[in-house]
Amino acid sequence: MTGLDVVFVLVGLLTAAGAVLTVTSKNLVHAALALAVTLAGIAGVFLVLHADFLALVQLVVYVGAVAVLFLFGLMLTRAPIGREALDSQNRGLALAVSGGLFVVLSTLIVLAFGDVRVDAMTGPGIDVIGIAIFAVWVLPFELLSMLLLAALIGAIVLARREDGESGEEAEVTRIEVGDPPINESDGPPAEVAGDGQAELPAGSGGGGQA
Amino acid sequence: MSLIGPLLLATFLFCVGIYGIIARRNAVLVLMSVELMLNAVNINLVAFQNVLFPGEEAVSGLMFALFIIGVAAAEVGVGLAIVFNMFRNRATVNVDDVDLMRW
Amino acid sequence: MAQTSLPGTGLLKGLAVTVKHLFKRPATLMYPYERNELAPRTRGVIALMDENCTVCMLCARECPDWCIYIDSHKETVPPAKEGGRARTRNVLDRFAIDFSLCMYCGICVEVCPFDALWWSPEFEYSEYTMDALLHEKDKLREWADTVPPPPALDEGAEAPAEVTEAIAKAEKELEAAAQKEADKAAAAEAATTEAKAGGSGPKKADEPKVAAGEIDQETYDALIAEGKSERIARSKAKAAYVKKEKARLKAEADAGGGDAEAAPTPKAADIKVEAGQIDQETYDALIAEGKTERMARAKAKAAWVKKEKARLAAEAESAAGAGAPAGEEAEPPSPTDAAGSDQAPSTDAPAEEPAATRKLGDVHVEGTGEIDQETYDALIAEGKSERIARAKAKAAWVKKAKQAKLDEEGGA
Amino acid sequence: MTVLTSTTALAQAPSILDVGDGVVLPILLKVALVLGLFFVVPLVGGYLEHKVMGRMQNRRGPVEAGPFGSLQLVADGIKFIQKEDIIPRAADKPMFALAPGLALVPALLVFLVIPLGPGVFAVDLELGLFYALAITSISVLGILLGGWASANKFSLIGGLRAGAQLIAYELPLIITAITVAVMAGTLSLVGIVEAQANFTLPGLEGFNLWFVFPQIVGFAIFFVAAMAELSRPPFDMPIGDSELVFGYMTEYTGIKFAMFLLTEYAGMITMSALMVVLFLGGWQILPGVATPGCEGAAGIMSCDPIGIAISVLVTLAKIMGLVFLMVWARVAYPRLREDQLQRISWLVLVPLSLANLAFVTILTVVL
Repeated sequence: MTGLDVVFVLVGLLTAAGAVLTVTSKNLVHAALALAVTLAGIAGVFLVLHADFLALVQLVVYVGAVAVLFLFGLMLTRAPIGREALDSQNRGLALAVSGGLFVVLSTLIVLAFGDVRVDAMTGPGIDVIGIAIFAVWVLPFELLSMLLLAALIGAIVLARREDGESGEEAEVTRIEVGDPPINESDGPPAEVAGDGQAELPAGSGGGGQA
Repeated sequence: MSLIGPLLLATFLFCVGIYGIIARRNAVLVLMSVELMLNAVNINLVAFQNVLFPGEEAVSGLMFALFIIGVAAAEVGVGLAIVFNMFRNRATVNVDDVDLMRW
Repeated sequence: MAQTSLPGTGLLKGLAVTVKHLFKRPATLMYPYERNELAPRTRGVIALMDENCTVCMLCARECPDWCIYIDSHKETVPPAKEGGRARTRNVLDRFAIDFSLCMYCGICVEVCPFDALWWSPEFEYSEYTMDALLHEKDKLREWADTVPPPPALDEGAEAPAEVTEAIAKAEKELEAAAQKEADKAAAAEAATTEAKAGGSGPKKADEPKVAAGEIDQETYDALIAEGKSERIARSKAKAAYVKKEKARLKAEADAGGGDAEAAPTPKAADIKVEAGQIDQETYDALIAEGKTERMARAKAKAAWVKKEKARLAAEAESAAGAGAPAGEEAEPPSPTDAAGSDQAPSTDAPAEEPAATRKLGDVHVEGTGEIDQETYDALIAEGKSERIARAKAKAAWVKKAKQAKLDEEGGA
Repeated sequence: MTVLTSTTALAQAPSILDVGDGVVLPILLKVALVLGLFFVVPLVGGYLEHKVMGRMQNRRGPVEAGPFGSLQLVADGIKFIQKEDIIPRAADKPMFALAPGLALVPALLVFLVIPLGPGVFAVDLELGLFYALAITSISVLGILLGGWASANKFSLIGGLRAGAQLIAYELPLIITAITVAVMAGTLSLVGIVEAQANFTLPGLEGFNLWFVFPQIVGFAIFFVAAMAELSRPPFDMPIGDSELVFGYMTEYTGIKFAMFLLTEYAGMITMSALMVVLFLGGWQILPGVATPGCEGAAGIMSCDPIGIAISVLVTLAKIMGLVFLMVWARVAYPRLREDQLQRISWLVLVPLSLANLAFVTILTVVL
């Protein structure tokens, strides 16, 4: 056990705890925060492994941007809170699969790399990384740029609200308080102000929407 | 330091990610679990970079990790956009409820 | 205005404006250390000159916040002349303004028909409790000392109506006085010398004022010092001048006669002093008490005037013997003095208190709406309406209470 | 190309605080330096803001606490500590308590790499510039979290606005910083200062220039983006007291609120310090002027104590100058609208900074 080992164990425990919280938390925002802790912990792991450039990239991209994006997503989607709403029924299955996988993989890893040690870790300098990116890996790098651009455009197109589309979600958002409407089973009642008059002659009683 | 630590941590994170993907219903949480798995892979890549190219100018492990981070960012962007779209159209972000091929 | 300019010049203009102000002198007044010169009618606090109040209740009715409380009772004034009709007048018992309710609209000051309410620019009367913001009559009277004179009239402005009237009246009386003077010149000679020997104000006798429209400077100054408005002071001073002349002539005419020309107007200062000086002692005491400079100065002035008056009165009394002081005695002690006497620590004015017989109006009784049940029942039995009966019963209670208090004092 | 291996995560230039052979003493000294910077310089900046803003508005600013009101912020701090710490009933209590700290710690950590003079820094990282930008990007989490945890719609909207704003303006900020790094050929903050001391334009050899002269556009972009990053007026839509009460800080009281405020002031100092290092020649007095008492490269390195003191004072003066500029902009300009804010970033600053980057890169390669 060197000093690095101790630091790694501490950071690793923090990371693992964050990961567990991420997938078990009952509150969405807590889950996102736990994810941010996990990602920051992974940045710490990178630091321990002498990949400090990568650690900073991890901070900027994951903690600074992705975690914030997730928080945005959670705050904008108004999901209900609580274990039943967040978890599906196959928790046991998930536990079995992941637990089994962990046992198998960790056994294999210990058997294969149990005695490998890296004691003279010297992370590459930023100049080495720069040269590697723009000389050896320039083609994948450019491809990645194209991918990011495409993702940017795609995300905007997907998430963009068309003209006149605004406010439509209000119709289908149900507030589940008190007695349900009579025609609940037929689908969401089309009781939109102004729309109701057009519905009456049709006489379909609210089955038209959706 | 020992290599086994980072590898075990990576395995653990990966399995936690799998658990999350299977057990969670909320699409955003599923995306988070995917991120966990991708990061687990990154830890592996960086760890092996130190084993395979110590003190050399070859940085393939770091490059892979960098690219994964980039791809993951793109994935989150598009994934969240899809989730927003789903929420707008279906008023839900539960992956169980989105089982129609068309609507 | 279509301006074609380079983009960004607006931004630079904004920066220029702000940086210009960076080097200007700050407009801040370092308030607790230095004070602003406030306009004479600044809405700081409402002052009451209760001697002017006739309990007409206009202010209390017009007050949008209902923050003025007035209690009063009626009093019968004996007929001025033999065989005349006895008159009743309202005597103010309580006048209070709740400044925690007041919204400083100034309507009460506007509607007051007798100039009893004034704006004073004093504003530092914040309190730690809301109750303390209820200013009673005495406190409101104190504020009256701080009312500054109004700004002077514009150059060439028409004189106010009351001033011109007063001038006309004074001229007429002067003529009459001159007539009288001529008639009784001989008798006057003797009286003047006697008065001079007593030492009661050599100045008074030495100044035969005959110029028309002249004002009595002493009265004027005293009134201004008391916080009266310039206009009122001027007209009153004129009246005072006329009256003074008359009094002087009369005194000259009948040396010891108790004619009791004694006026119902409390303001007419029979004994006059040169105002404008301040009583340093009072001033220092008030400053030490933490009063503002302005208030201290005003009160000190008033205190000085009062002291002088007291001194002169004492002198006159001792000089004129038993018969003479009827004039002074008949004069009801002006409420100004009554209100101020507890404030100003002028201890050397003993001549006044014992000289004046205490009357009902001088006694203050704290009433909280009690009614005199006996009166009430009697009035109800007489068929009066409930409201009237209650009001009268209340007044009766106050009167009784005052009488009781007075008796108690007399007994003690 | 020479072999460029370097042991990373280690300091490039030695700090003057690396005294003796021990480990503990330098660390203690460095912690003291960082904490001292963190708690004192923002107070000075805040005092400057109070005074300048007051005088620009024909007021006096603070006058009572301390000589010329200079202890006003200290008094404020004491007052904040005394205040009741109110947590709304509906708030998510742990998150609510965590958020100010999450916003504050990154602001503290940035001071680690800021060089005030030759050797006057805690550590000179090879990735110093990247580190500073990465650390500052974390504080958005704290703000977003604070806005959400308050269980108040004003707070939530304020937090969302802050998140959107910080992400939008981080882009031009980083791109402009990259531009400077391209010109300097290093990411180390000390290295950038040194590069500026040796920088000349082709054709003007022997005529030293700071990066602000060829990079005036970059400086403007960085300045605007920095103000937006800090939510300083006129970019204070996340706080927007006329619409959002006080944005994400609405529900915060007492010491937690003070922590948010300290974050803002510390952010002003760090961003100004970054601008000083990136564009204004660090601790160099004037372009081409060697600091008295110093020798070495361009006359700004390896100084005696007097030279170090002069250098630190020069840096602090420049920082305060930039803080003054920020305050000036705050007084002069009204708050923008939210859509204008996003438009400025995405449609003006980002394209401009990208063009600037391309231009500078091409010139650097060609020349």
